[in-house]
Order: sequence, then structure tokens, then C-alpha cells
Amino acid sequence: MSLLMMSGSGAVYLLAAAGIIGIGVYGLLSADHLLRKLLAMNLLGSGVLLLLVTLASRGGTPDPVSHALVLTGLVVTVSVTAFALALLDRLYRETGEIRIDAASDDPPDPADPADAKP
Amino acid sequence: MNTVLSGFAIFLLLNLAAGMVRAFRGPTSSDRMSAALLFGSTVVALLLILAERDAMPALRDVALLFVLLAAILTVAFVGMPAVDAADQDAESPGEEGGAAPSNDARPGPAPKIPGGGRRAGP
Amino acid sequence: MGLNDIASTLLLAVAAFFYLAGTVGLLRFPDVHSRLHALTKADNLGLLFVCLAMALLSGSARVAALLAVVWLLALVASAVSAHLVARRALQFDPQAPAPAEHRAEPPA
Amino acid sequence: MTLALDALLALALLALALGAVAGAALFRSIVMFIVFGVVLALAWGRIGAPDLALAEAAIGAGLTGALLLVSYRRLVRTTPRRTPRSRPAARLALPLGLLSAALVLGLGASGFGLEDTTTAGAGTVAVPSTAGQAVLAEMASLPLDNPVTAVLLIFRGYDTLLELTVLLAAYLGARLALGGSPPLSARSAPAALPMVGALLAIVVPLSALVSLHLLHAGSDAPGGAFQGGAVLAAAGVLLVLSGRLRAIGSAPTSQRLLLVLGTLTFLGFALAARLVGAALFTLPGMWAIYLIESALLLSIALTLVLLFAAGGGLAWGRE
Repeated sequence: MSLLMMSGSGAVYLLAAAGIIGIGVYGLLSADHLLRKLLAMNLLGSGVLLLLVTLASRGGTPDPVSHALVLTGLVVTVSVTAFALALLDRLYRETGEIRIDAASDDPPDPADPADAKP
Repeated sequence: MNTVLSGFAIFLLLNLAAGMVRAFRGPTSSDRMSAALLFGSTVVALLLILAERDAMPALRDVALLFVLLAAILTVAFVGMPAVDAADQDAESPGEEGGAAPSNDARPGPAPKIPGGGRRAGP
Repeated sequence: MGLNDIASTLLLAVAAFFYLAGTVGLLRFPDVHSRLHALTKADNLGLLFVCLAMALLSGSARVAALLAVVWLLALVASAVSAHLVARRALQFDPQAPAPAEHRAEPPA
Repeated sequence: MTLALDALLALALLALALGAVAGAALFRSIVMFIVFGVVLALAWGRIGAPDLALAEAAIGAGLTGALLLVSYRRLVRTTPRRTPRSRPAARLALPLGLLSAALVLGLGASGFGLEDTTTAGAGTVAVPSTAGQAVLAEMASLPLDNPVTAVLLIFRGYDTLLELTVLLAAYLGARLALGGSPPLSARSAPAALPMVGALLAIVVPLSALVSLHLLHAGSDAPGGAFQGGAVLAAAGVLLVLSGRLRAIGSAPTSQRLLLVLGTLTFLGFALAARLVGAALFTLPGMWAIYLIESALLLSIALTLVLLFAAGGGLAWGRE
């Protein structure tokens, strides 16, 4: 992996991790559907894990401690995601809404031009 | 030989970028899913190439896992109902609004919408 | 560059052709079914040639056997996936052509 | 050439991440996120972490994707209304996102700089300065060849034990959240559909085999209980999706035991070591590692399948 450092690839993955974390934070704050908030949270987590592993392989050999840590993190992430989805299902059945600010009473907007075309 | 392998890997990544365009544009959910299929098969090829190039035989196991589990996604996908909000959410996101039908209204797996699930919207 | 390397490079070139064909099909074909058709067939051939090239390069029987398993599993997965997605598209997607009309077309 | 490869990979990751949070089409976001996981597995391979690539392949391709698609099916009618633009959190989203990216970049860059100065100053490093180097130095005296497995089971046993507890807590939390009324069934393609039965007949036994292989390989090569458990769980998810397995309200005793088997085995060995006067988490030998890993694999797999099926237990047959 010294090759990784020499070729500057470590910096590339560092940039990617920073970008993914930024996108995750943006999505977490801007998304209105809770399922998408959950996706953003997962992205944020993935970015952090990527950051950890990139920093861990900056020396000659990859660091097994952080690899083990990240491996644990991956399994925990999927279980937390499943738990959050169970909470979402319950929320939906209790309130019929999948947003946090369910109190606002604006009517459905079928033809919002901002979302009409991707 | 490493140069050839790297070049081929870059070519495959460019293919992935093209697949990303299809996954993003849709227009139907089936299109997005088939683009995801392209991703699976291309990533498998990439893993095999990288396993050879970087001398990491474990990446072949990763490729094996991908082909083994690739079908799970499509099996999960076919159960999706083709109600308007499902297939057409790209075009009309707010259509179903807060209609919130109760769960009991759609019992069982793979509810089939008569009439081919055409849009009821505007 | 030995004979092995030249042969692998040629195989990879063939694979690149098939992958390119699959991607062009995915981008350019007009409906879900023809896109699926281009994608699954071409990509599996591409993967076959990649596997052949890698088996040649590695020069080990164990790796070749593993690659054979990978390719066969990819065939199974893509056959099932393509079938399921196509079936669902026929049932649900408004843009999808009727089955009879679709079958009448020659394979593109 | 390598740099171009990595740069393209990083760009693909960023584009997919953007695709997952942008736009209104929720299904597209989910597909983008699933593909993000697939490409992330490739990135793990490139950074030199094949263990993580294996786990990401099994979890990203098999579990998270199916989980999200099934949840989307359950929630499909609940497309949100437009968010009022004035919501303060949404207005802050872009600046805060940029800020956190910049912060991470600064921290990460300083991390790189730190490394450079120490190696430059010390020349050939003799004393291990990080935990990872200490582990690598100890590896020669251990029966294992895979340092990641060694860290998980020997050096940082607490982490692994607590992770199992987190899995168990997630299961219990999901049980509490769902209460007595399970959500819509996860079954989406009955095994009677053409080709699904054949797929099951091929994929499920092979997954069990691969999971065993990963468990066995884990002591010397990338792999281990986590990856094996995730693969086995993916096979279970396929069985649930095809209706061969179904969720039931409460688990039979055998499944309850299986759920805590990993935790109990691990804890048992740790306490036994304490009783004979050794340090906590000292393992008596290779057989103990295999035993613990097998127990971990079964517990992880069952917990993940139960989390997916959103049920208390599993039973064979159609509902």
C-alpha cells in the first residue's frame, strides 16, 4: 500500500470521504422523507468509515485495528438501519406520515415543477 | 500487462458512468433496476481485473459474493407494487400526498394493480 | 510480453467490445425490454472473456475453477434477474410494449 | 494510470452519493444508494481492505438493498408533500454540508501530515507507535495469520462482544417498535414463479458453503464470522423473500438460544479465562477461536434475518 501513498491515491480517497460526508450532512438536513434521511445517514457513516480506512493505510501497511473497527461498524450500520426502518413503519402506522414535521398542513402539490423532471 | 489491465479497468469504470446515467434518468423503475444489473456485472469484472493486477486474491471472493447475491435485489424488486407513486415518482412526487391508506388495504405480497398501473394523475 | 499476455490482451479487447455494446444498448435502446436484452446478453459474454483472460494470466487451475464458478453464477443471476425484471415491466410499466408485438420483432 | 483509476472511482462514489440525496424520486435514491454500496466495495478493495470489501459485498448487495426495497414497498404510498422552503434546517443544509466536508478534509490532511513528519524523523521505525503496528508485531506469536480476525477476537474482544450486544439490542428494539402487529410481509416473489425455485436451489446451498468457507478462511485470509454471517443472512433473506421462510410473532426457544449463542459463548470463554487467573478474553487455543467464530456466525446470521423479516422468529412454509 505504499504504492497507494506514492501515487497520491490516498489524497483522492480522502477527498472522496470528505465529499461523501458533506453530501451526507446536506442530505440529512435537507431531505423531507425520513427514508431519504436514513439514506443520508448511511452515506455519512460510509464516509466516516472510508475516512478511517484511508487514514489507516497512510503508512506502509494497512492498520488491522481500524479495519476491525470498520468491519464492526459495517455490521452495526446495517442493524441500526433495520431498526430505524422498523421505527419508520411504526411511525407510519401511528400517524400516516413519514416526515418529522408532520404538523404542517399544506396540501399535496401534484405538479411541483422543481421535481417534475430529474 | 499491468498497463493493459489498468486501461481495461478504466474503460469499465467509464461504462459504469454510462450506467449511472440510465439509473438516474429512468424513466421507469425497471430501467433503474436493469442499470443496477449492469453495475453488478461490471463491478464483478473490475474486481477480477483488480485481483490480478494488485495481486489480491481475496477480491475474487468478493466477486463470487456479488454474483451469488446479485439476484436477491431483483427478487426483492419484483414484489414492488406498480402503484403510481412507485413507478412514476420521478414525474409526480407529490401525487399520493398525505393520502395514507391503511396497511390492510393492500394485504399480501405483490399486489397487482388492474389495468397495468397506468397513471391516475393529471 | 509473452504469448500469454498477448492472448489475454486480445481476450480483453473482445470483452471490451461486448461491454461497450451492452452499455450502448442500455443507453440507446428505446424500451425496457430491448435494454434488458442488450445488457444481459452482451455483459455476460464480456464477463466470459474477462474470466478467460484472467484465467490465462493467473495460470493456476484453482483460480480458473473459481472463475468458472463466478461466470456460471453470473449466468444464473442474470437469467433470473432479467426474467423477473422483464416480467414485472410487462405487467406494470405503461411504456412497455405488448408481449405479442415484442415477440414479433427480430432480435436486434 | 492507477491515479486515474482511483480518481474515477472516487468521482463515481461522489456522483452516486449526490444521486442518493438529490431529487424527489425516492426509488431512484434507493437504487443510487445500493449502487453506491457496490462501488464502495470496489473502493475497499483498492485501499487494501479486502475484509471490508467482503463484508460490504454481502451486506450492501444482499441485506441493505433488499431491506430498503422492501421498506419502500411498505411505505410507497407516503410520498412526502413539499417541504416548506423556510424550514431553517433545510436552509442550513448546504452551508453545513460544505462546512463539514471542509472540516473533514482539514482534519484528514493534517492526519496525513502527522504521519509524514514522524516517519521522516524516525527513519526506520523500531518501536510500534500505533495499536495497529503493535498488533502486526505480535502476529508472529499467534496461531492466526489474518490480523483483522486477531484484533476482533483476541486484542479487542470487548468491541466484538459489545457489537453482538448492539445487534441484539437492535433486534429487541425492532420488536418493541413493531409491537404485536408485524408490518406487511416481506415476501415478494413466491418460489412458484418460474426460475425463482431454481435460483433458490442453486444460491441457498452455495451461500451456506461460501459462508463456511469464509469462516474457515478467516483465520488466515480475509474473511471471518462477520462476512460469513452476512452471507448466510443473505441466503435467509432470499428464503424470506421467496416465501420459504416466514416471520412469526415470537421466537421458539431454539431460536432464542441461537440469538444469544454468540454472546454467551464469547462471554463464557472470557469468564473462564478469568476463573483460571488469565486476563479477560484470553483464549485457550485455536479450537476456541473456531468455536467462538461459529457461534458468532450463527447468531449474526439469525439476528440479521430476523431484523429483515421484522418478526420475532422464523418458521418454514408459507403464511
